[in-house]
Amino acid sequence: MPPLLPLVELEADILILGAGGAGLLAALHATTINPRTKILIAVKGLLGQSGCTRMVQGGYNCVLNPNDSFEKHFEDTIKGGQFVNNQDLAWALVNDSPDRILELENKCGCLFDRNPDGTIHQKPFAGQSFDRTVHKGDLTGIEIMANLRDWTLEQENITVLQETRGLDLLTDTNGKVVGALLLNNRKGEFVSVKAKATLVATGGGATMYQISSPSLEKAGDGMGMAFRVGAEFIDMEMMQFHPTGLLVGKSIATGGLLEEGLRGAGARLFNKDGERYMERYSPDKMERATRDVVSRSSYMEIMAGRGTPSGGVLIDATHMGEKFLLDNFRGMVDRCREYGFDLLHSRVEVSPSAHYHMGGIRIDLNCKSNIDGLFAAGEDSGGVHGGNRLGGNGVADSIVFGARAGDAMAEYIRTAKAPGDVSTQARQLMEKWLAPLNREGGENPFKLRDQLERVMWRKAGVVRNGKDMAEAIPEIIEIREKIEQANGAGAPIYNAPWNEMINTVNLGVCAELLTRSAILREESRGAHYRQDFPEKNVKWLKNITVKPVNGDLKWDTVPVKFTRLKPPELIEQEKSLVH
Amino acid sequence: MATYQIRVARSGSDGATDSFTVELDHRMTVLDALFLIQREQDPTLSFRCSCRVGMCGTCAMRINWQPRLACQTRVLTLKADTIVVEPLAHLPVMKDLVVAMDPFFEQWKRVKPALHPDPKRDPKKLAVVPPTSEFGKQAQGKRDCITCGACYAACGIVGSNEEYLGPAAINKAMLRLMDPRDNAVDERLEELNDENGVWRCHTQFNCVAACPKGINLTDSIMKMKRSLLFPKKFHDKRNFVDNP
Amino acid sequence: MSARVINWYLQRVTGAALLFLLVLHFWVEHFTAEVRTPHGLTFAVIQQRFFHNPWFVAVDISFLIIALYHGLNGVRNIICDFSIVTKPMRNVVTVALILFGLGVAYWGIMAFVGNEHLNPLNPKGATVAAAR
Amino acid sequence: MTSAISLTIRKYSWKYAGNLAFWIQRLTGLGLVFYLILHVHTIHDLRDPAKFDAALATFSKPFFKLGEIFLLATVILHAMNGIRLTMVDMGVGLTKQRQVFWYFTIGLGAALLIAGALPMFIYGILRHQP
Repeated sequence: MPPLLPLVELEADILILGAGGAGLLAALHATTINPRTKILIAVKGLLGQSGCTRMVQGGYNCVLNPNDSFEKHFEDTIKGGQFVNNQDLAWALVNDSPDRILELENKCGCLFDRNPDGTIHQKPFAGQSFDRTVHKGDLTGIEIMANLRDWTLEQENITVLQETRGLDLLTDTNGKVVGALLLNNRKGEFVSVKAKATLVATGGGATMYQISSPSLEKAGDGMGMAFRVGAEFIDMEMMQFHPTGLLVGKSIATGGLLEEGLRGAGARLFNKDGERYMERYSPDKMERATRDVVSRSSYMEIMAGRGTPSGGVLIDATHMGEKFLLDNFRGMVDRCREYGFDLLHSRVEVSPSAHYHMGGIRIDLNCKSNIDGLFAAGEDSGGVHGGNRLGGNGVADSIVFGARAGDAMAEYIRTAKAPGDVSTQARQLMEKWLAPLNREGGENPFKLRDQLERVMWRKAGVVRNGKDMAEAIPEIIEIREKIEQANGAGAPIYNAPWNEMINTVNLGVCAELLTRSAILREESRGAHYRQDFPEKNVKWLKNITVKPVNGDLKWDTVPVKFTRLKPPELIEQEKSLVH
Repeated sequence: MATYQIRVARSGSDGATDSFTVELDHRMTVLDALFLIQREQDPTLSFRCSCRVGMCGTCAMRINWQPRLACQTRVLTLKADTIVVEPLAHLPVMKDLVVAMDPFFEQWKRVKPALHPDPKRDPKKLAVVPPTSEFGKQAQGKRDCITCGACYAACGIVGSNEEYLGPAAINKAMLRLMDPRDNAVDERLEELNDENGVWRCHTQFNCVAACPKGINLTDSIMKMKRSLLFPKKFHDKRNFVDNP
Repeated sequence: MSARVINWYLQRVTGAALLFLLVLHFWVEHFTAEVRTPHGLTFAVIQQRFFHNPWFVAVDISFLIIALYHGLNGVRNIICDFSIVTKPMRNVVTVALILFGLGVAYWGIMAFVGNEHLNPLNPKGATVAAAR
Repeated sequence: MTSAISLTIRKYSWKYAGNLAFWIQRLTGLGLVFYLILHVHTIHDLRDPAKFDAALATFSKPFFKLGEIFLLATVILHAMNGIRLTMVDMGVGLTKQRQVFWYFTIGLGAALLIAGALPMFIYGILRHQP
């Protein structure tokens, strides 16, 4: 007889899964609208100290300067996203972000870096026509999350379950989401929460790759859960790779980022033969080319056998001088030093590193998914960034759409009916998740996760082709089947193998959706690069959407609606038609 | 590659440690050692870690007696073949190296860590804070706190008096008190001026030695002690903001 | 300003004062001409001083009071460092230390005040002084 | 028992300079309070000149002179550390607190102790005439 863990039943108006920027902003906004809203937040790690908003280095893009304009920011975002963004969402991002920065500063107490005269400082960032990135040194995320956390701590209407992860969403007979089943790792108990509205904001699935930059507990949980209740996904093939993830041998720190600004300031990339290979790939822009181009070039060098023995390339910043580096990139110099690299006097090994999932749950302007009662925000949602995300738009996305979700949920719960009983369903799901805890023998979840990461890195990574990806599909499916039989035996509290098993289940979902989407998109656009289709194709100004229907995947391609900006190639095409 | 003996404190019996032998290269950290142990030798080992690059502050633990971030402690720099890894002191152990941060945050909450915006300010305007102003200067390095709890675990006073605010909370209170946008001056001053507030600090500097972010916490505490001689000045702090 | 700030501040001020007084004390009890005799410091020397320069007593008594304040405030700090000393207990400790301090101060002051041997008007005391 | 002691030591991680200074200040402070009370007790004997002189005679014996040197050491440690603490309170030398402790409190304190203790040792102990 397997040991049954206790099931704690809770009730709330709003359930928020994930407490990064999106989750906490949603709580903030819902509380502002009605301070008596009962909000329950489940965090996988410690409140405010886990997730990826915490790890933001660069900054937050917003239009504050009178010489800048929403139109310019919007245009940069759309051009960066290679015109497959949802333009309404992108416009909302651009439009809301200045208000949110005011809110972060004046309501939550963040203090971003200032100019000598005391006004806010905005730094330049790649791919932008104006200096509009608000930042706090190179640790912007800590400032945002620490202050949001402090705000949350003082709210009486908000209950926070720390080290509690979502397992599955609960639905009523109509398929409406009415809460979630959670696992409290701290107490070793299941928690079923009945809620009128549920927000998934747990972050994307970039950790499905061998070399990745996000925090470790991030595992596409929200997408996995939403997939299991039938949510629709968009742009799943779009995975951004950051060109300069630190390569620290076998250390877990591998993939941790060296800031983009380093290349912007003139750092050079070399292969193992000392060749400045960017000359071959992007002779005019060299290392200052966009993230996708540099990542791809580095990856190709490595794959062609011109990488270092441990599979990376070398970044060289020595020519900029000790003083310049210490003045401007102290954080990066220190980070290198922590792992025994000397950025000041020698070359440092870097590699492309999976960074941000542009795709995700398809949402509308109010962050509603296709399923009633289910909201998504932040990296869990897709469509805002299209084919490529600009540096500094990521945290803006989380904050802006977190807030929108908060507003929308506060409105939604006003009319929503109180959900019925969910304990039977919760108990069924609980038994499913309990199985690995009581299993004897079975697969090693750590090994399966490694296997998944390797498959994804080799076959559906920076540079893709149809043949490799077709090969990857059965491997992913095999891993997904095996992981269901994995061994998570041990104590019910802080059980690493059990949690890794759950992570891998969710990552498996993301991986399969990503790979299948990538096979469909027969062109190269933004972060998605196909060796067999290396050109951009005007026919592919479409989004690929997918949703599970009766145990099968229903694929669709939706033409992009150009509500505000048309791509130049389309304008050309129309011109030639007229003539 | 070199062989290290890692002695990890295990919950269960009191003070018991388990010894593991791991092979680590010269770039690897204590966190890597723990991951290797968890993956290959003993999956029941528990520890906390989120970002693994020194930003989240969840992997603080006592490494060879000193509170440190495991992800920032290269084994090579410890200059020892045997590494003793224990949970942070002064905090209840949940399992193995995982401690409950609740006592730390209970104190943190006492100083009202959130901004209590001044209703007289225009919320549509950003505060003007020249980096050369007093707040600007203090905010420079002191905002970097990642609430890892290393200072709390290093402080000798916390060891004998769990009601003491602790260095991190006082540092936070100082930043809020200096903040021109903030209004909760009296409440915070009351907590700081409590018998178990700033007055418990006896400048041991353990917090300064332990802080992985290099924040001079003793300096913050001393500033607060001195400021309490003239607490009125916090009410006048809005003077350097051109935003009525 | 609360009592705690004043206590903290006075602890520093009295510390500085004690430093000065201590040096003075050492000097007059060990190094002045009067005491650099084979007998060293004796009752007679003290009596002489007392009769000729009453400031000696004034300084000695203030030294005593400052030192007691500094010392007992320090003891109170040590006791309050332990959380087992709750708020009501702290008040008891404070009162007890004040009473103890007053007792010691009284004991010390009584060495000079109301001491018949140090009273110039007392023929017995004066005789001893004249005998030296 | 040993584990309890070692746990306590670890808890108060004495190896930091500031922590060592803290314990020095505590212990010397308590010692000086104790001495102060004894001292007041002796002074009170001024009410009985014979008893007072007898006490002073006892205190001029070499053993007590040695004790006096010890007292001097305690006073110097407490005072030098007190000066250091006051500097810390004023925000002076906060970033160099280890150096201030070792060079100022301990170094200069030792020099002062030798300067003060030497005459006491020579006149009070070596050339002591009963």
